[in-house]
Amino acid sequence: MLIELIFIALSLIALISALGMISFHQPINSVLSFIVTLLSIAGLFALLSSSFIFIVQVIIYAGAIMSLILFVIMFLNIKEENIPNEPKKAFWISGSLIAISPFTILLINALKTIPQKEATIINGFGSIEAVGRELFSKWVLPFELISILLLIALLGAIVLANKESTQ
Amino acid sequence: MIPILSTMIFLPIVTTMFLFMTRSPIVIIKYAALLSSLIVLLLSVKLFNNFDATSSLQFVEKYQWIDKYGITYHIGVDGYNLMIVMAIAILMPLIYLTLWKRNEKGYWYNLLLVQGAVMGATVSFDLILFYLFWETMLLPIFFIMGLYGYEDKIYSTLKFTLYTLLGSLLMLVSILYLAVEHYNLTGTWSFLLNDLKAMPLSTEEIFWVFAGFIFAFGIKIPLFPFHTWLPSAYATAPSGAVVVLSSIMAKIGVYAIWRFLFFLFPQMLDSFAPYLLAPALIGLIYFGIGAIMQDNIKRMFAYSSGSHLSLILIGLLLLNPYGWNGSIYLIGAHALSSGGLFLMVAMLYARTNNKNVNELGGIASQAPLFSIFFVFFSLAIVGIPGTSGFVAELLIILGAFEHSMLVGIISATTLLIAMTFIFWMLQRVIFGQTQKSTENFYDLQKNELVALVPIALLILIMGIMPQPFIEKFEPTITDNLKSSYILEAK
Amino acid sequence: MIFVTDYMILAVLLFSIGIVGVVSRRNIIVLYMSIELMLNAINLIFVALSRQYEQLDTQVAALMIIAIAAAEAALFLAVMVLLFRNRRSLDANVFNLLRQKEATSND
Amino acid sequence: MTNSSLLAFIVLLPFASSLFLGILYLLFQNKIKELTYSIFGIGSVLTSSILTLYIATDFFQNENLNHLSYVAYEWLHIENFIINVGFFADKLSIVMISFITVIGTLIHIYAAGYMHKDEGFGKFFAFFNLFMGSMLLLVLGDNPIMLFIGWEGVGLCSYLLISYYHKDAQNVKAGNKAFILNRIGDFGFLIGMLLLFLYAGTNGFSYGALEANIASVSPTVLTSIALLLFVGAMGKSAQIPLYVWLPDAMAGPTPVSALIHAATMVTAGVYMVARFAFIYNLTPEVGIFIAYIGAFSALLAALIAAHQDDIKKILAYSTMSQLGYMFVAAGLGLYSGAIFHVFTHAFFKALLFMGAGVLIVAMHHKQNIFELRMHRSLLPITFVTMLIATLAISGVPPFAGFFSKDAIMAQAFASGQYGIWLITTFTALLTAYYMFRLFFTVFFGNRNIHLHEIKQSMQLPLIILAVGAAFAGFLNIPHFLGGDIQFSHWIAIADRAEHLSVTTEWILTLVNVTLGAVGILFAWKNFAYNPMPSDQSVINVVFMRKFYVDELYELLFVKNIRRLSYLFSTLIDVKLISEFIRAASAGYYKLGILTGQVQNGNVRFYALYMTLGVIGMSIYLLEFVK
Repeated sequence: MLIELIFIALSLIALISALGMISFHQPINSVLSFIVTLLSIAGLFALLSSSFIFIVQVIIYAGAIMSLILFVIMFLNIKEENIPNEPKKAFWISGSLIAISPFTILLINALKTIPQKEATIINGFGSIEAVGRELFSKWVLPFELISILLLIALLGAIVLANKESTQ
Repeated sequence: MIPILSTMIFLPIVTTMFLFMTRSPIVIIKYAALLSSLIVLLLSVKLFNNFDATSSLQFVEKYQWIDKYGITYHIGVDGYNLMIVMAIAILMPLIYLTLWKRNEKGYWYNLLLVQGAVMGATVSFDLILFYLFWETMLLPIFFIMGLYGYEDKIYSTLKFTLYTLLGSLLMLVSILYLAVEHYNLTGTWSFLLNDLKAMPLSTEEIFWVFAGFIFAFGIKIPLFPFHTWLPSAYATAPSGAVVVLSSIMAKIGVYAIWRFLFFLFPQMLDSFAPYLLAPALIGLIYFGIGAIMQDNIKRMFAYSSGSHLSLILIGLLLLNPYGWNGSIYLIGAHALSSGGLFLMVAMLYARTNNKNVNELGGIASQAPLFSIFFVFFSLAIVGIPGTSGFVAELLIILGAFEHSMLVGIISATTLLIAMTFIFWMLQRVIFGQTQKSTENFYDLQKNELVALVPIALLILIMGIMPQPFIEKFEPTITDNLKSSYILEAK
Repeated sequence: MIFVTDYMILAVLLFSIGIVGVVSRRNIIVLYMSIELMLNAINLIFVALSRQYEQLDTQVAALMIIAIAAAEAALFLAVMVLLFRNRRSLDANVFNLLRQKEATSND
Repeated sequence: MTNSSLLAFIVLLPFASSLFLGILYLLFQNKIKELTYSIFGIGSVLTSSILTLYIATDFFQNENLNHLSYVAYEWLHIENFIINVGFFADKLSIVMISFITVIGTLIHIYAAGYMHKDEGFGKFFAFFNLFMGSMLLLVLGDNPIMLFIGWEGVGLCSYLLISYYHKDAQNVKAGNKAFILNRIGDFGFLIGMLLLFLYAGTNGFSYGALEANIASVSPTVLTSIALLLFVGAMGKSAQIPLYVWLPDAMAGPTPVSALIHAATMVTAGVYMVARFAFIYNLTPEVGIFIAYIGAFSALLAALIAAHQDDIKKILAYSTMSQLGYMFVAAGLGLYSGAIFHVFTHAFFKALLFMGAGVLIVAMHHKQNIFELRMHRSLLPITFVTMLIATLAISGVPPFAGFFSKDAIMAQAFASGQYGIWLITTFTALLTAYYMFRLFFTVFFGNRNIHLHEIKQSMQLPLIILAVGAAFAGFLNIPHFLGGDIQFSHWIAIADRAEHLSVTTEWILTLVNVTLGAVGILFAWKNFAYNPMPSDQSVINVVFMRKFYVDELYELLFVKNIRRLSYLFSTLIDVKLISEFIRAASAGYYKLGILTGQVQNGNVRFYALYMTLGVIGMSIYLLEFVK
């Protein structure tokens, strides 16, 4: 019963904060709202008994990436005139929401065909050890490739930043 | 036995490839081009001698090419294309000779390629093979015109290319439709002319397939009113390309109507002929009159060429032996006379840098040899007795009168029309006082003379003794015509 | 009762909101975050699937996506800083260098 | 009978020599002596004429010999259309080629003197021989196609020779005009000929086969064939309305004029009508038409000639006038009379032109008769010979013209065509007037001027021709004068000759002679002493400008064809068809621009398009796929 309550609460928070993220005018508000979304999704991960993903989500996503974005927003010193003026924002958002509904309905209909299974918490499933074993036995090569990708992205970021400084 | 026809097609192409790979200097390219075309000429003479007038298709080479879709390498010569094969083989070496001063490698490569392609298109008996060569012969001309042409070359080249491409795409659609129908009918793929002919199609289907073909051929000829690419293309193109366009390619357009439309839909040609005859008759007069007021000598001959090709087409559409034989003969005759004339126009332009008829003149007193030949070829175009054109025009006009009085009279005006502008042109270009642009006009050089004399002699021989030439193709053509549906229906 | 599919339905809703954000907003930071939201929605589906079939493979995939998101974030921030320095704007409509140029000739 | 292949040689010799001379000229031009050119040029024609006379004697000696024919080779053979390069000579052709070759030879000899020191000497003789060859082919060909080839060849040579002095654009224009008008005639001729083949050629296309088959052709078709063939004759023989080239043809050297006007070319039309007598005998109404055309041409030409000042133009119009007489005869069925007039005319007209040529050379290339005026003792031979020729053309007995012309007018009267008779009789008066106007003006002056040297080769032919002009008429003495019209009997064409009583004939002849004398007296009075050119009154100007026919043709045909050409090539091609295609391509281009707007470079819109696609697919899946 508790799980149900937590699930409903988290999903409501996630949906509302996501809507907030796309609706706020100030980017800083959006970012803060999005952090809430990320955290509630992390909670949902935990409910799905994947503790490692939960930790990674909280630390890397909500923690590292979002704070980086916050930092950059602060750093850029964005003023009101730099923010795009969107007079018809509400119309666009509500219109898009309605327009996208067939897609959503289609997917939900599709999901309903999956066999029902109660989402109880399994101990040990998705623990660091289990995921670690999986990662370093079956998924070694993709893992290494991802690390190279990260390296390349890092270098790319440096090159871009460098270009800017030389101009 | 060497495969004569294949050698005639691929020798120039292989020569080009070899020269291109080895990056030969221009002198070697020139000699190699001349040599290869002379070998082709030699082979063609052998072919003409061995050609048996009584049997139809000869020198056949037939190999499976793409088995899965029944595409066959099938080439051969019969009475219909003999004249064009000979015209190509004779004209190409002479073109090389007169162009001896051009030093652009690309020009020579493309001319060699176009020689192979036109020869291939002329002798193909498989629709896909024909389409392949048909498209291939467009490309070298595109490059020659676009790269080495004169004023406004990009515009004219694009216009020409788009026109012809449009036509040939429609033809491709028609070819594929026929093949698919054949597949549905028999369960095997084939693009052979013999397999696709006389298919049980509905009238409406035939109409559309026919239209696709006629579009391609009509643009190439050109048939009125698909002709507006013609004057600008002729005016722009360098002389080699113009000779190929007018003397060879346009003829292949008419020949293709014969070969493909007549073979594929003998039952329909009879009912479609009047609808094609009308634009051809209009074209005959329209182009002829249009030529009168042209100041640009190349444009003038473009119109003149259009007028004569309309006459060739008329001969074909008359569907009687006189018209057909005259038409085939005119293909050869006009190839020679217009080839000679365009070569001379090129020489004229090389000497004076001027294409405006009004700014030329007095050449007769500066260069008698040049003038004699120029006047001779002009007269050959007009169809003076003693030249090959006269025989052909006589036959076509006779056929036209047999067809009907009206068609006869309109066709006979060809006697008058060509003359009006040719003689006015001669008066302004060759005779009269020397003008600024013709002050330093020098007479024919040795290489030019060597190129022009054979054409002139051939025109004379074909005019004075036509029967030995006509004998070669007359029996098959007359028999074909008689055995076909057309005459039986009458 | 809460079923695993309910998580997935939630994920789909979040994904749709992400799409709406991309399509209807002009602020590039919001655009970026909408894309991240869609990535997260997918992650949620992956993890739910992992729970559904009690296999860990999809969890690893979710991990990879997070790693890619990190790389993306690095690059995005670099690009955004660059763009903002050049144009002093966060408006996505300003950055339209890929648009069709005006016609020059008619032939 | 062994010599029928000689016919081929008669035709081929001039052709071969022409080719040879042409190549020689192109290779060496003036590095060869004129003598070499003359030897080949004259030699070939001389040989031809000797061969001709040799064959002619055969015909004289052998009464039963009606025709010779020789087939060289098959020229064309398609279905029924079997054309041989064959030569055919009956008495008609023999008469024609006799005077063609003989007078042709004389003109060649004359030309060797006239063209002395001309830079194109060799070329001239090449063209000259080609001209002779074409004319001989025209006469000797054994079917209408061969005739047509010669016919066109003659036209072509006239073009080449008229525009011989090609540096002056005017001369080239004259050549063009001659050829174009000839070709208009040929157009009609070709159509007529092909119709003849289609309707009567089933058993072959030689003259004999046609004659045998002609009765099966329906009268309407036959009438149109006869008319169309005559259109060719109008062009070649310079009759109304295609005559305007003839005076302009004087632009060529004088021997050319002599050759065109006397021996060859213009007589081809008359020959053709006589050759197709079997058609014209079946279509007498066309004959009447021809006769009227001839009569009016004769009158018109005489009226114009009486007001011209240029010696060659006067002679040119007199030719046209005499050709009119020939057509009157041919149209009324007196073919032998027409051919006889051709025959006599050849002598005196050649003589007149050559005499004029001598005058022109002697007076340093002046052509106006008032400027040519001199004392007759300066050129005695020319004076005497031209006097004979002038008397002959004026119809003064007993010179050649009298007999031939008188027979024609008698025939007009006898066939009941009094209108034609009146016109021709009046024209006879005019002829005497304008010819003696020329003669008196030129030879009755007092001036003693220094003359250019005249070569012997130019004088000699005059004398020979003068003999012919004086005595040729005796070959065909009419009955009422005690003769037996031997020529007409011998030539054996199917004439429709009408007979008159002897009294009537005497009266008609006396009228003619009297009128001729009146004309001569008029001329004497006005021009023997103190001649004056015509004044500039309106009527005279109209006559001098040839009734403005040239200008009318220019206005009606030339200008309109040029306008039409401009309309076709510039307006329709460029403005209409090309613009239409250009508009199509522009429309295509604009469509491209329009659809290109979608690619606005804004990433959000690309996402939007993608989303729209996804939504569309979703709706499709939800609604239509169950």
